[in-house]
Amino acid sequence: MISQTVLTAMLPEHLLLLGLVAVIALEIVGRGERAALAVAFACVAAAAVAALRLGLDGYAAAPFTGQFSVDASTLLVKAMVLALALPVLLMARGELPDGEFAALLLSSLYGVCLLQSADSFPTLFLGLELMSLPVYVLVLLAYRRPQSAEAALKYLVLGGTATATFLMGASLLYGSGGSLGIDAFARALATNDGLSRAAVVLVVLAFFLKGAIVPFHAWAPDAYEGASVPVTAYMATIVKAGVLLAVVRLFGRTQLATPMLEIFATLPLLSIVWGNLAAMRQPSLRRMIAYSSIAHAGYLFYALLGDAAGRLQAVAFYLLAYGLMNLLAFAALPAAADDVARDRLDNLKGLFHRAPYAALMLAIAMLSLAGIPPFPGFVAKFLIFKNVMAAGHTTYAVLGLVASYLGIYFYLRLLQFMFMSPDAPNASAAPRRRLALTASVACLAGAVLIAVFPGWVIAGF
Amino acid sequence: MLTAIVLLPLLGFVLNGVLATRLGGNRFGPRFVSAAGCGLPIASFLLVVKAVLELRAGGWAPLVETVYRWALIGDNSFEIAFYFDRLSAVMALVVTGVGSVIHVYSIGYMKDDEGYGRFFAYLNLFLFFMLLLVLGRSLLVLFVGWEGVGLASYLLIGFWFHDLANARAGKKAFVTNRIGDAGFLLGMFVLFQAFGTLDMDRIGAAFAGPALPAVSASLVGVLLFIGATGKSAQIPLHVWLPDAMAGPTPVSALIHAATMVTAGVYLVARMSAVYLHAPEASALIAVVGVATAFFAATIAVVQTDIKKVLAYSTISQLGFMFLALGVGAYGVAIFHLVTHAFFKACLFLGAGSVIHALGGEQDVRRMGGLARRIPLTFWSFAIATAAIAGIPPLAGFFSKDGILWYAFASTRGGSPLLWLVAAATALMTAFYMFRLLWLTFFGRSRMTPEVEHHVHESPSSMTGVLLLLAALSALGGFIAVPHFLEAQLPLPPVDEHLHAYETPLLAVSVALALAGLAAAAWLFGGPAERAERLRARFAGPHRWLSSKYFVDELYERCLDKPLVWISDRIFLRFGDRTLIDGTLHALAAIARGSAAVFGRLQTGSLHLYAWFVLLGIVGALLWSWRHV
Amino acid sequence: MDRTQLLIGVAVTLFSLGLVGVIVRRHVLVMLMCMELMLNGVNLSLVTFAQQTSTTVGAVLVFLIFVVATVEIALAIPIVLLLVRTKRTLDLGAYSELKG
Amino acid sequence: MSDAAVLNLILFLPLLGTGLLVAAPAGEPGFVRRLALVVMIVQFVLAAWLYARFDSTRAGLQFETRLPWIAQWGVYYQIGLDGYNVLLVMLTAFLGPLVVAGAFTAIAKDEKLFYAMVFLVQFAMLGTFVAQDLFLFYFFWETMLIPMFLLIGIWGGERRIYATLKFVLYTAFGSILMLAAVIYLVWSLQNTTGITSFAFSDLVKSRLPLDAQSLLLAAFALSFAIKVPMVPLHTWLPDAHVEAPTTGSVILAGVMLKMGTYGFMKLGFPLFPDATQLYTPLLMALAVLSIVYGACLALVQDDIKKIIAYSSISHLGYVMLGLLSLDLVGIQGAIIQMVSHGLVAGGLFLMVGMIYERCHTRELRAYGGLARLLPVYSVFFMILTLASVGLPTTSGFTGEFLVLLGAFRAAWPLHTTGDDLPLVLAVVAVAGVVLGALYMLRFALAFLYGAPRAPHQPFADLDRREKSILGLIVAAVFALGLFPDEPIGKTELAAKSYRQLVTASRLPGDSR
Repeated sequence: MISQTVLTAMLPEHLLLLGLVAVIALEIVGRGERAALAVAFACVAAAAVAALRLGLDGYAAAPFTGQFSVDASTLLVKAMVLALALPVLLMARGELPDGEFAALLLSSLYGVCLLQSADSFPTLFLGLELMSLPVYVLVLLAYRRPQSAEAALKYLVLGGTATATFLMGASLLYGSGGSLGIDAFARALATNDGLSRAAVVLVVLAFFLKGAIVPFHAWAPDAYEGASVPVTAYMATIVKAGVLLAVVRLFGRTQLATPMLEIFATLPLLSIVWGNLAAMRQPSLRRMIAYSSIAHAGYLFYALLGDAAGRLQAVAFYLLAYGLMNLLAFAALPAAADDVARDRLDNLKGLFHRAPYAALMLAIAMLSLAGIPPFPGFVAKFLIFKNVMAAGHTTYAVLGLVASYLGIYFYLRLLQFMFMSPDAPNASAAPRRRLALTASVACLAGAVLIAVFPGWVIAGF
Repeated sequence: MLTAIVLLPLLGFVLNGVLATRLGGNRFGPRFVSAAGCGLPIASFLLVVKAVLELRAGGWAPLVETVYRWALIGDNSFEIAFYFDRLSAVMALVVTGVGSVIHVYSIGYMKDDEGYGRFFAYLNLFLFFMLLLVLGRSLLVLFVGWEGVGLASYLLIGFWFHDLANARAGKKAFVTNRIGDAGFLLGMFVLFQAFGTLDMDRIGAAFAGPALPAVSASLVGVLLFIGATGKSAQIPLHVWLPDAMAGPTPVSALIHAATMVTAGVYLVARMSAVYLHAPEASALIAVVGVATAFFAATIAVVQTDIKKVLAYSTISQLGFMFLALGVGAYGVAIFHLVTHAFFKACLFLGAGSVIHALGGEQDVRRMGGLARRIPLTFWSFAIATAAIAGIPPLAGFFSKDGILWYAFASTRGGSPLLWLVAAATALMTAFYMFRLLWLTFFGRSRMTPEVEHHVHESPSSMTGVLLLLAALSALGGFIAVPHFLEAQLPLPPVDEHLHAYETPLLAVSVALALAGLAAAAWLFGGPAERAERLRARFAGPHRWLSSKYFVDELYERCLDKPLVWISDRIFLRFGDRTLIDGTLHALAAIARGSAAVFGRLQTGSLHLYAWFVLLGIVGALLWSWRHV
Repeated sequence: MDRTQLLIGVAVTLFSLGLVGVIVRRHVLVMLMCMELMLNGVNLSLVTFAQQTSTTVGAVLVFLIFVVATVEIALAIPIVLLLVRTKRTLDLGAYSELKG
Repeated sequence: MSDAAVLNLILFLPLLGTGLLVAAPAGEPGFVRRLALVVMIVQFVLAAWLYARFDSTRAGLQFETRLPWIAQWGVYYQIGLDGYNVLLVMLTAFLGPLVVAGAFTAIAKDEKLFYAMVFLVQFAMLGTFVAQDLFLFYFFWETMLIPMFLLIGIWGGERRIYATLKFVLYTAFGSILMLAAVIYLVWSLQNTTGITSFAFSDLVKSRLPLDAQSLLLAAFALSFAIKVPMVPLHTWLPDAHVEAPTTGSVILAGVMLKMGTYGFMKLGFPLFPDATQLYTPLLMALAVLSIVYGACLALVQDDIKKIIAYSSISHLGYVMLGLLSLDLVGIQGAIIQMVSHGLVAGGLFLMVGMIYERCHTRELRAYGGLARLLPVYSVFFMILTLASVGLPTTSGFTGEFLVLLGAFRAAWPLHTTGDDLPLVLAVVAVAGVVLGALYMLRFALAFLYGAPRAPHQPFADLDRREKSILGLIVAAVFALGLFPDEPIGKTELAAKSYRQLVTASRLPGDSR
């Protein structure tokens, strides 16, 4: 009954694949323009529902032993990630209606899903690349200005470096342990000969690079700014989610100890500070979000200091809150003359009087990202630092919190622009974009849900 | 009934305050105001009389009347209760009696003032608080009245507030009193933490009891006395009273002569049980009292504003009362309080009548020869003057003589030295009062013609009051207040071998009074240049006296200025702006700066980014190998 | 055993060379080659270990890497072409409009 | 409907109101105003009803609601009234309608948003008071910031951005450390007792070594002291007050500053008794410093709003002094003083707003002789001034007198045993009374007296709306001054439990 298991266990992946095929077919017959996004949306939704359904049933199986396995939590995580992809698709309607976008997004999502179930380094590697390679293209896709190409190149080169580093680490693990199973990593963490140390460090740093942790963050601002809004949203939320969840899976039940502990404490802390401060003087929303995402990557990696038990919970919940809020922000961002003008912060001045709804959405998103109650970002942050402190790293927790304080200002700055500044000179009432609106409403609904019943959501993971 | 006594004036305040001011849109005219404003005080005076009769019927056993519980905290209960015994009876009679007649006087005096209703509202408010003060059973109630009368006087001094000087005088009075009140509060606190109650009868009983309570009576005494110095304008807090003359004259008469300023005397007398165990505090009181009496008198000698002269004489007379308190002659002090209330009220109202007649003129150098023009005022004024100077058998003679005698002979700290200073003061008192009388009423007129021709006697509502008070100041001495109070405030023992001096001293004091009279008559009755020559001879001292020993200037320079300077320079400029906000702004600047640095590191060059990566990798590897 | 160590040494050297090359070379194409160089270093070490531990899984991974490497280049070249079309140069230094 | 339900209703009514506002038709300011006012009035009526039903003889929580919220962390939605918060809830509900009514003519732009923000602040403040679960408390505590940020930032004066950012960043810094402390506290409770709970009732069982207590107290105290504010953490207050719209100032002075003192009373001191004992001299010194410092600064201000702002610092210094005295009288005085200051300062700010609407300046120099121009206004102003000075028969006296009495009574025994500091501080605080009279009367003198002088004449005296607002406040002021027995009775047990909690040592070692 292997095939049966394969079908059920990989149902979400299959659905994505189906969508991919369908979209390409549509492209071939030249209907991509019209139907591609709809088909993609349907498939992703279906995949998400499937994953959720299976996850809630507590389904667990290993169709390819040692390579690929699913259980309730991985399925739920997949469901979450896929659900987060839906608003992106809605947003894209206005800007990237064509089939390429849908196709690339689907394959990238496939990679993300694969990452969640990877049991061996080859699978992990496949997942990573399946996730990243399409994104390089996506960055380029909205080729509205030369900067896109530059962004894509930077992303690609550094991404490639990350891949290489990751593989180098993997190969060293292979050498020291003789296996490429994912548990080899945990074992290497425990042993402390130079080789496995090097292996572990290289693998971890590769993830730092993908997750944009200082000092490996430099590509993020440029790439985010160069990409078009939906793509930025995708990178900031789902790609980041994929990376982080993979790391959590990689570490499994192992507790951090010296020297890894310090690496996982200092570099994320550094990127929290760096991101929060550098975001203060950014003229463009996407760039600001990029830096804020660097800071948030810091919080997320911080979560690994916590107890193994609570990690997935903390990271997943944080990603959910953070993703929803980022998507909300991008979805609510009103359209403008061109892609550059669109996210100039100056053009947001006095937005409340032009588009109160958009302004309020953005405000909520920003405050939540700042981690201020009553918005979900607060509970998420609370959960992470609670775990860190419970693991006994009081000092790190306090430092992290203080560093997070630095972030408040630049989020409030946006509110100040939108509510307290006179109207921007060349501001015009933006045309309503129904799908984007739907997307923002959906995100808001989700946010409210996890704000009111955080306990219920946390219990899920 | 006691409650009714207190509340009637309050009712008047509410009626007048709400209905007869712009607050209520001037619903009621002057007639209503006068009726309510005077009727209610008189009513409460009658009630007081009734209460006194009850008191006597009850064999002088104190009446206690609890109104309600203000607060109950833990096992400490703060109650609003009234207490009526001989002492408060005397005080209440004076307050309501003199108060009522002054209300009546005001009808004529304030007739055509736009703030007529407001004025009576304030007067009634004052009366309410004053009665609270004298009838209160616990120090708490007393303090409420104490602060309340301060408020009333603040409002009345600044009654004509369009002239900022008046309002400023009011503020000065309030703040100066507050300084005293701080001492008062501390005194209360000491007593409270010792006895757990503020009821004065209980505290008194505790001190009278066999076992002395474990609290320094002297400390309490001194602290309470600080409060008294504020209210009763004793050195060093006397500065507010002369300025308080900015208020309408009836106010000066009622509040700043007859009643409020004597609250300190009442307080000390009321707490006599404490002072009996506090010889040091008593000595202090005696010294401060006599010193105040003396210095105030010296100042009064050269003042030219008719009300200022009276103001300083008030301070001086209060000094006499405190002298009496200091040597343990509480009854005598109260006696002088009563007589002083009579003649000083009479003097002020007389002065008011003069000012009224002269259309607002207050400078005695532009008066004179008024005796014939306004005879009733003159006669009443003259009688009161004689009374305060201590000419027998007028009221002042008895009370002042009693004070002098106990200052000399009391075994509770009396001493010839005290007597000497007091006697000198008595002499000066006689002198400056008769000087005032002469300058105002005798000699040839120094008035400007236009003032001259509209001089007129005041309406009967005023003169009637004057005559009544004149009569009281003439005969008030025969009310044996000390004797009446002896049961409650026994007079201090006098050591035997001094008894011989009693009659000679009496003669001396009479002689002094007459000497003062003679001197004044000789100096101001005759040609003007006599006084001029004298002033020229003692130009230096005269400057000191006429500018009140520069005390105001001293306070200005040593208290006000430094306080403002510190607040502005140290606290505001340095503390707030430089130190605290400066630090914060610096931190903000650091954040902004580092943000700029990070921005500059993001050059956009892929090479640099790759450098970061290499750096990170190498660093991390080295770190991890350090622990191999 | 020293043969293995030698090979690993070579592999690590290749990798490091590649990394340093990415950093120092200004020419885009050369830089891309350096990336490939890093991957080749990885491949070498993988096959070495596979042969040493006599397991095949490493060799499998090598094939995956070949594929991915190709895709990367396949993506990189058009990007470079775009850049060259606008910038008319292959010098990386010119591609730094996104900054701050 | 059960009482607990009523309490929930009171709490969530503002949120409901916000919803109604969003639904309300645009471009009908009149309707929006009336809606806001009605909601607030209903809330007050309900609050008064609960207040009447509050049983002062019962210790502990009343009208309690307890529902699991984040079960796995032991976070509960737990609210209720007790002696600690009953008066403050009442105060908040009382000021609510007045604040709204006071804003009718002052606010011209974005009225919907404005009243929505007022509602949210009201919601957060009430929540902070009634919350009985630390997580919930912190939740509301922080929520308060945002609407306030917008209130000051959108409707404020010309330097409003600076002021509002200063306010938020100041406060947020305190809160972030408090958050750390909260997490640590709960976690250590879990370690020592095995209970995972945020409930106050459980947290006061925690036993911590002295150094841990000190650090946690420092974190909590920082956050609370910024809110109070205590010197030297006060510099946000003058700016915030000056730039805020009248409504903002009233909310700030009326209720929000009490958050700090309430926090100290409900959490800061009871949670860490030993550390509190240890640092009482320091805190007391700071309290007295605040009294004097605030008074002195109020003495040299030319901006009428700043005068009141600094006077608030001084008055809340008394509250802190009373709380730290640990004497029943002092504690009760502190509670009364909180309410009193809420009424008096709130009223004064409302009056400043009223004059500002007429003359458009806050420069003290621009005014004079208002007693002649605005007699009715001046009467109310005088009454509130005297209440602020602490004249007997006003609420200010009740608070100040009891606080000083308590502080002194607590200090005296120490003095006899050789520790003079508390006594000295108490005496200085008493002397502060003089300064209080000094600056307030200076203000009144320049403001009301002298030759009539004010820009934009002529203007009308108070209208009926303004009269009734101030009338209510003044009535409350006198009620609290003349008949404080009833409210004091309501808080008696709370004051006792507070004293008991703070005086009982809870180091890990010792028994009980």
